Amino acid sequence: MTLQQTTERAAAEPRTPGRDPAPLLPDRRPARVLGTPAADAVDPALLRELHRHLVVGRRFNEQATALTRQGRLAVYPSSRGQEACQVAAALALRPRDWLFPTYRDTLAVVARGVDPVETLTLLRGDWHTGYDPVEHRVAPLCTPLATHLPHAVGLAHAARLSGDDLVALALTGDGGTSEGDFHEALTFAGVTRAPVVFLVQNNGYAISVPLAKQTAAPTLAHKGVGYGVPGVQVDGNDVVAVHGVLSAAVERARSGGGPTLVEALTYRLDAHTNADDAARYRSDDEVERWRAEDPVTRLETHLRAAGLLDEETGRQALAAAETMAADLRRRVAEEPAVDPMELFAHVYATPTAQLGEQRARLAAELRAEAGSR
Amino acid sequence: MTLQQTTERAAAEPRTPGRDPAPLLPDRRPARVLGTPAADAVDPALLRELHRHLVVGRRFNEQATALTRQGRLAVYPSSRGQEACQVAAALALRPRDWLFPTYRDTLAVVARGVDPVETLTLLRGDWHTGYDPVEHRVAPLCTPLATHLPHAVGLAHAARLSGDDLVALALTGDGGTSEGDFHEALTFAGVTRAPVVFLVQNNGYAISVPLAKQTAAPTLAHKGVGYGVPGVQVDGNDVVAVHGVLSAAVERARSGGGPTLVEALTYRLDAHTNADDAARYRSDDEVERWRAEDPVTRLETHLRAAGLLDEETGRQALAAAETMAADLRRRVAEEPAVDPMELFAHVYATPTAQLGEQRARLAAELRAEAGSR
Amino acid sequence: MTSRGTTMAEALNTALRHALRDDPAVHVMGEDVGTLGGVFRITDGLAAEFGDARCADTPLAESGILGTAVGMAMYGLRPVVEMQFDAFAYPAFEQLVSHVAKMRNRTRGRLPLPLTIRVPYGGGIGGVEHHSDSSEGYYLHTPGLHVVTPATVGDAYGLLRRAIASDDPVVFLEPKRRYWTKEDWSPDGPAAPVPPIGRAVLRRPGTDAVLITYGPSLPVCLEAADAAREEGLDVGVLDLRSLVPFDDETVCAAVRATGRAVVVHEASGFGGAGAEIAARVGERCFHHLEAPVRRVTGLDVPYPAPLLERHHLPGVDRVLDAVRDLQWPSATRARHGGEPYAVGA
Amino acid sequence: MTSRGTTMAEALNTALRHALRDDPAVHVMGEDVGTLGGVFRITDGLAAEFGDARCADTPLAESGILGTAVGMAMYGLRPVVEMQFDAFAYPAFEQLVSHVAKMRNRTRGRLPLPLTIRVPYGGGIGGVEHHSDSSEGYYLHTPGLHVVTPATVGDAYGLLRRAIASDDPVVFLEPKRRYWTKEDWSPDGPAAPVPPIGRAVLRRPGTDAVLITYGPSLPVCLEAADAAREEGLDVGVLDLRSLVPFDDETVCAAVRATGRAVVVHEASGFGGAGAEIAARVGERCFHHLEAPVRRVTGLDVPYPAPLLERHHLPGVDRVLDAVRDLQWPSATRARHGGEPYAVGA
Ligand SMILES: Cc1ncc(C[n+]2csc(CCOP(=O)(O)OP(=O)(O)O)c2C)c(N)n1
Ligand SMILES: Cc1ncc(C[n+]2csc(CCOP(=O)(O)OP(=O)(O)O)c2C)c(N)n1
Ligand SMILES: [Mg+2]
Ligand SMILES: [Mg+2]
Repeated sequence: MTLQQTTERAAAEPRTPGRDPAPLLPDRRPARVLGTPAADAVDPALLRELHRHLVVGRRFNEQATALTRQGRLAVYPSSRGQEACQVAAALALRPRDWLFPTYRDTLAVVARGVDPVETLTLLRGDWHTGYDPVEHRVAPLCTPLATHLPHAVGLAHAARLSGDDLVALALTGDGGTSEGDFHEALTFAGVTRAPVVFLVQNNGYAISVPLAKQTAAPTLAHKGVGYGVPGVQVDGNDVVAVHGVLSAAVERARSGGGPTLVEALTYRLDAHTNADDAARYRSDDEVERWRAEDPVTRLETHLRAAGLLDEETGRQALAAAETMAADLRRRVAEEPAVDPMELFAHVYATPTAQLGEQRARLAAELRAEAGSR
Repeated sequence: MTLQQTTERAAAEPRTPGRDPAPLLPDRRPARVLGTPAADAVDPALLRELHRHLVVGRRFNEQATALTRQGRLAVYPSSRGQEACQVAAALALRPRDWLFPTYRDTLAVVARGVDPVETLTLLRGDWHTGYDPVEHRVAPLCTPLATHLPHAVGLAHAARLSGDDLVALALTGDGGTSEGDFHEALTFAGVTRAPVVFLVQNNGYAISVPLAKQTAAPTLAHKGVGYGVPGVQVDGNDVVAVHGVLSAAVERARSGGGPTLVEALTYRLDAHTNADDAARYRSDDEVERWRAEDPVTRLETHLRAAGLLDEETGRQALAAAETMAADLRRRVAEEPAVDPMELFAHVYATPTAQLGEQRARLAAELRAEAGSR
Repeated sequence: MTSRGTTMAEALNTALRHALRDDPAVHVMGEDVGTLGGVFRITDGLAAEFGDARCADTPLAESGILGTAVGMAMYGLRPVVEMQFDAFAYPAFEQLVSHVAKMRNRTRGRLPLPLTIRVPYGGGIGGVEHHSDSSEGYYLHTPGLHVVTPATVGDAYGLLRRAIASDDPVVFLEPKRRYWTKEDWSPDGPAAPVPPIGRAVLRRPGTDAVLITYGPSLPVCLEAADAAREEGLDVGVLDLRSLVPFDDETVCAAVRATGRAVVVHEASGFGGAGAEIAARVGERCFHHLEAPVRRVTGLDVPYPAPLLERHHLPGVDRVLDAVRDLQWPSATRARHGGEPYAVGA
Repeated sequence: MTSRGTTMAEALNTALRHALRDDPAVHVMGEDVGTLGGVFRITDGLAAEFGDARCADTPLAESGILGTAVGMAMYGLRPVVEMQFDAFAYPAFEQLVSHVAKMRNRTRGRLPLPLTIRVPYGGGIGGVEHHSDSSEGYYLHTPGLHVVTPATVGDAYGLLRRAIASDDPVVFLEPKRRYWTKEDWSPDGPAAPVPPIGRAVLRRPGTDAVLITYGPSLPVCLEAADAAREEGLDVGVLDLRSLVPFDDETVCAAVRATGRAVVVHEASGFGGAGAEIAARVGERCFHHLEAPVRRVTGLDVPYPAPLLERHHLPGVDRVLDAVRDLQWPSATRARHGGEPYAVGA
């Protein structure tokens, strides 16, 4: 007997009548605005703001990478090429919302208003998290992949339970979607209908591993249906589209509409980090093809065509970028202040007696060291 | 701007052209055979074999539960009501295939030909796994939920790499699909296209937690698309349908067609285990509604209508069930033989010196104990 | 132990009820904790009384449960997570080690996590595999976590209240085979309040040696001390109550007073809590020791099937043997002599 | 260390190459191990030479990687899994503890798992958080696993070959900060073959005290021994090479010969490997000890940021201080006296 035969069915009613999957499935093509008639309807002020952030963001990526070459940063996972996602993520949120970034999302954190130097603390090596997560409503840059996604769900859920209408936006890469924590976070989000939005920046690679070795899913946005979470795909190098999709998802979540899974198709133009050798796993050709889709250029092309990018606006954006970069260079050049005694300060609310002993021992060592200098 | 606007798109080509999701999505209704015209086309010999296994299986569940009341088994997670899934899973496989059961799937293991008493070792308490997994090609009954699913993928993948055309069939409950290991197993299966079939016995509850608190997915079969794995839903109390769907999936896997995720809609008529109090979380009404869908009765109704269940056949099936039950009662009544020295035998290929010391110590204790008796 | 009285399960239930009542930030969550009241009924009635948002059934995904609780704690709630059994907390290990234990530290104290993770642990209940692990060794080696385990009904209540009120994450290990032990205790009774987490307590004084233990092994040690008394040895019993913070002061005082110590726990010996205890005692009380610190622990084998577990668990006889082996002056020296070595170590 | 010679990374790469060449059952798998050759290049060139089925890039899911490898081993292959960094093995903890460690035992020896799990571990490379954990304490407390860690280039090759050939699951901990250390070793050289897993080796004899260590701390101990020599103390250095099985014989012989021991490792002290070592030595060598066994370990804090890690890690000075504290007869007694206590313990 074959499967064919068994699919004939008479009065069979499904025993667990499911919801309609259709609204959960992504459209056949990723959402785009730039280069479509919809672009003309977008508020010019928003376009200029996005543009300024893109220009500053690009400069931030370049400056941070340069700082690794000078040994001022230990490592930098650049988001060059992904600036549209970074900027859109930050700008889609209101001040009371929370952002949950990964190690690659320093730019989103900066665009949200966190001091760039504090954002780079992790990569500079003076401490783990440099900024105050509560003040900025930005979770620590997360390194263990996908582990911050359930945090975003929990925070959003807690806020909702408390009658607080904030939204959590959690970022992950394409590789991160394979981790069990992605699955569990989406499962919890679907069940609790927490006000959380997941943005997958699908840059095609997890370090060296291309998407085709990562998953056989039609698209990453298709993963949503398995959790009852709508999946949306967007052109990740079209900053207006990403901003629009995310803003809609964020406001939907805020108004009780539940979570959304957004997949943005993008590309990192730099290597995984400055320590990586991308030539081992991808061709110059491929990089060139994606350079042609540069998110900064694409917005500028539109702005010019629409007559929205006069010389003065362009100059101002570049000037803001240079000011940021100069400030970064200057401040990162200073030796970061570290205090070895801080090692013991934040392990527990009150240090244990054991830590007290260890602290005293280290203090003695440091005194001895100072004395022998 | 709204999401609406952004979905207008001009020449946008998706950057990662995905596969067509349509063939991966389950049909709107679960597959059924009994009560449909397709039932008439099924080989009567197969129907009689399924029937005999169902009758024996039902008896097995009842007998095992009775043994817990007599204190002969420490615990028994009954599959009463789920016998169609259990039997179909075992019979869909060829001898060289592998079965990966959970704690609830003792009956599938017995139906595959493993000695019932050896199958119950875990629940009787003399050791963990009682049967030889390699001889029977049945993995140990797995308790940590979903953790055996990647094992099935790995074994199937290894076989395929070795040019061996066996298939692995892995069983899980509805609750188990929320675990990260489910996600990771399906991800690996999709990418490797390993010859593995996943059967989710959706009995509506994970202990006390109903499916609606477990996931917001339209159906569990919809989870497949997120992994590029086709999802199929089947009426889990229709043994012919489950057998048909599984056989088709198994043979598709064998012939290089890749993995399948099958969701069978069923119900456990007993409590989670004999230690559980199901009245705390479900109504008698609900149980009654499902009793009306009893898989044994449903096949018998069909067989009778089709004139395939004469008195003799029915008698023989019952006799086989009684023989099995009597054998089980008799053998489980014997005190199981345990050897404390075996504690040290299988920790490593060669016991460490430390284990040698501990072994000697225990031997001395046992000698002292024997001496003082 | 009387047939009247309160069980540890009831005391824990009461502690949760009072915590939910006293602080709206407290949220209980886990598998089957709502409608069912938990497989051990520790959360019985809480969902009915406080609603299913305050005592919530979660999907079956431990990493997701703990990760979601982390996010809730980041928002300012005080989640109390139930892991259904010891071994089923392992899927949440990464969340525990890489986030729960480190969040306060990573953020320079700006994101403390007031989280309690309740884990029924240990054996002796005839459970099938994966239902009887003693996992405290993993947790106590993870800086940033407090690791607490009550051994009495009163402590179960008091320490759980302390854990939930703590601004640090606490792994709260409940000795599951003690759940149904009754003691003469009531939450309204005049019992002495339980001191802050981190203090051990001498359950029984003794001048000749001290048994250092915690959680499920306390009754075993008390019984062994009784038996030793019959052999003419006055053996004290120390209940650690918390492994982190560790109460060096009380432990060292007890060891120095007697010069002889045996550490007793169910977990496998190699690299277990007993190793740390013996090592610390060796470091800090070296010149007071009359004999090596002995360990009586579970064997270094995977937790055995029910019919074999009694050979694995430290029982009264093994503790007594270890006491006899503490190199007594020949008058009191017991029958077992020779090179000292530990069962399960 | 010469600028010519072989690095530990190269030796590990050669071991994998030879294992793949000699046994078709061997399969290397993990994140980025194929095309990229691993983030530390330990698998460099293997996919090109043996094909991407024998050296396979996997999806990014550590529990899935290890779980899949378990299934492959059940079929009869010999998977060699790479975990990209120490902390990224935690998602696989449940698979490791509940299956890898137990499968042989659960099945009465019928399903042994010949699996090697390579984990680059430890600090000292200026890594961001979660990239410098010393996780051996979790593994060694899990019966059923072997836990091996090479400290030299020759051992890296020899022990990895032994691990892959073993019918038991081996957690193979690679001291990542030693990856680029060159030594005068070649796979074709006349070097003595590495003995079976489970044997410690005295890297340097010494009559006054012994430093017991492993993996990344070996060079620190050797340097400390040199420095101690200048202070007139003849200190030996013992490299454990494997934590499970533990070589009591060699350890006890070294301790008994000197009466003084210091245990050195990077992991946090509380409940770490050093606790077990100190406890065992205390139990087995009690009457030979002239001073308490001292531990010099990482602090009991989450692994610090790069600019602070030197204060966390056991350095030469701390080891030397501990040696000086070993209650020498007054002639050789060093400046630091007082009640003994351990850094990081
Ligand atoms: C749990 C875990 N496993 C492994 C790693 C090591 N690692 C860091 S980044 C990375 C690739 C991530 O790829 P993706 O999610 O696509 O993000 P991208 O780097 O492309 O932004 C890996 C494997 C990690 N950080 N966490
Ligand atoms: C990792 C893990 N977490 C929790 C448990 C405890 N537990 C045993 S069965 C069960 C419910 C499983 O539900 P489901 O997957 O639907 O299977 P069913 O029992 O209904 O057959 C739970 C929570 C477990 N065995 N493993
Ligand atoms: Mg990526
Ligand atoms: Mg179920």
